[in-house]
Amino acid sequence: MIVDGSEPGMLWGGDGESAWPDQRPDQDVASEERERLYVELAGWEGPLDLLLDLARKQKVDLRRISILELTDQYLAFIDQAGAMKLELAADYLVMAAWLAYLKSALLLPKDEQEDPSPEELALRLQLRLERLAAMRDVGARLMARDRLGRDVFARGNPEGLRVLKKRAWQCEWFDLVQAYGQVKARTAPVVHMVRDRMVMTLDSALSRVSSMLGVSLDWMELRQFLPPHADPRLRKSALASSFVAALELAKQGKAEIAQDETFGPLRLRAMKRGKE
Amino acid sequence: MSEAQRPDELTRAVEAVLFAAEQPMSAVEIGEHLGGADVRDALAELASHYDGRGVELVKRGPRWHMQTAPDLAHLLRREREEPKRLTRAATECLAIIAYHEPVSRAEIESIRGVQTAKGTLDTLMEAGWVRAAGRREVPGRPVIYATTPDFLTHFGLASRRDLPGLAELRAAGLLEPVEEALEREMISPTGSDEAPDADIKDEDAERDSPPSLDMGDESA
Amino acid sequence: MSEAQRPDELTRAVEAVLFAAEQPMSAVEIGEHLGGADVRDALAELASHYDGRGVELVKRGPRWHMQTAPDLAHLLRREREEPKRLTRAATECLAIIAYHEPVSRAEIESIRGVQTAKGTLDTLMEAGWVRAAGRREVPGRPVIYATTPDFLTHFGLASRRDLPGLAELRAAGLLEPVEEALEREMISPTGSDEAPDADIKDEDAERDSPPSLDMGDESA
Repeated sequence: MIVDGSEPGMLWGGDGESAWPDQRPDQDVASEERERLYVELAGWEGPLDLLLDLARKQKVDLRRISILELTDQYLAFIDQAGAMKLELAADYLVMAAWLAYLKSALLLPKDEQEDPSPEELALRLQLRLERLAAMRDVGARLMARDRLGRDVFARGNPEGLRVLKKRAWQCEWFDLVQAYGQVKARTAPVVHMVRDRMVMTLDSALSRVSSMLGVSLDWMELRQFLPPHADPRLRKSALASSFVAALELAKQGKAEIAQDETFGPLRLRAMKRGKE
Repeated sequence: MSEAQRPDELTRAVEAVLFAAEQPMSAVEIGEHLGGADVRDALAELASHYDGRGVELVKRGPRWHMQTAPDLAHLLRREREEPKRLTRAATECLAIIAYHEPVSRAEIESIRGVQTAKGTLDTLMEAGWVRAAGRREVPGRPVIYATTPDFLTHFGLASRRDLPGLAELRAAGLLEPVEEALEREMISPTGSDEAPDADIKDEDAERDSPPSLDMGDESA
Repeated sequence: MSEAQRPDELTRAVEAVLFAAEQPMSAVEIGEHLGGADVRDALAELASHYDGRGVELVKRGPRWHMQTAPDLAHLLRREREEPKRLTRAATECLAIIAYHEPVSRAEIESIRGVQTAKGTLDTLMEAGWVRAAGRREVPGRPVIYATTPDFLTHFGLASRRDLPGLAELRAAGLLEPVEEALEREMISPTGSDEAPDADIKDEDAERDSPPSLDMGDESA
């Protein structure tokens, strides 16, 4: 199954610790052997954890641990679980297979070894176990320290330090004056009035157009009725007013309007009396 | 300054219990907490030990507790100034009060052309630049607002008369937005639009366009 | 027992601030609270004054706080809820982060040999002992984790150098990654053409084990 000699344990079975409770349940639950084993198995966080536990049962320095013995113990454990038809997470089985391979490699004559040597693989496993053991030990030492809120206590009812924020409002003279200028500019009605009066009223257009019509008998273009030097915007207004005035005069029968094409120049002349 | 005299074990325990307590505790309660000890001497010793320090042990009714020395209470509430720019609305409000004071809120709103949140005036009063200056004797008796001496100091003004008039504002280009064409027309010899007539009511202020600005129809 | 020697005003003020504070404070923070004073001498004086009393002044990382003396724990623990026990997984995770920081999740997992449930790191971060400390600039840019100032405060550590057993672990080479240890141990540095399989096995985004912590099972 394992041919490359890589060590399992990094193969996440998919249900690492999430599937296993963190705390080992108390042993009193387990009366039966089967149940006991199952409970124990449920307490380990993966094969490395189980291996570490087995190694510690050898009661020797992890550096002097017998990997062969450890392998036998692990395989025996897995066999036992298998015999009881307990469901084992895949990574336990992967580790078992790898250890079986390692064991056979360790027992083979040296000259048939490939790289990496079984000794190196064994050492690597040992190093990993050591590192996990070290972290577990210091974790326990950390938890046993005098911890704030458990062993030592902060003041129970501190008054607390408050920093009241007092806003220092800032505004410069220029801001003030500019703001006033803008208020006045924005709201001064005068400005609007002036703008509104840039128009020619219909009345004035009417009198202007009709008086000019009286002078000429020929066709005149509508634009000729506009005040000649007016501001462009006043011209616009005058054009509109004059057009309406022209319509009004035509309606009254005082003028006739002609346009040769769409959007073409609009021509205007006084109605001849005889045609009426 | 190492303590020459170390407290005894009971005193230390009482000190720790009082320090960690969330509520003031009576001598009996402390004693119960410490296995029924008589803690009265320890309390007396602690009270005397802390006397004159930054923290003191005090008795309120039958209960003891530790607290910051009263003369240092100001340390617990420290004020820190946070510079903050006046909002646009508040600046406008302040300007209107300065140019037209005293004014009511309704008058400010009619000049600004928009509603003014109550908080805006509060801000100006918090800043110390504006004060309520009585009530206007009209129906509803609205509060009227005026600037304070601090206002003049802050803006470096000898008096409100130092504020630039409308003509000056215009010359400085501060009467924006005004369309250029119009502005050209408005430079009229009569140009009587001076301000700030400090006491003009806002109605007047709105009607202060000089006749020269009348652009009447040229159709006449 | 009245104090022969009264503390000076600055020392009193520092004492009051430390008593009133809800959080540990650095000397700079205390100084700022007191208008920019240099409080280092006052802190030293207070620490020595409280030494041996029921309450002590301690420094954790850069921050100071007052707490009850550890030897009185048995008196105070009564009736108090013990803080929630950490699970074994969380304890190991915390230890790995503290002794190796900063570490990525994949590095934690490579030491523990199992996946780390998402909730485990969350628990540590929620407790305020661990924080995300940026990302490692390797492919996948994994988040790396480190301990917080609160970690030092809670576990009573003056600094990370105070972590229990740190010096021994370091001397024994137990904080160096398996690869390095292996190379040191193997007299013949053969067969170490590494190809850390973390990369292969752990497809999803966690391909970050830096060589320094790669505990990995190399495939020859």
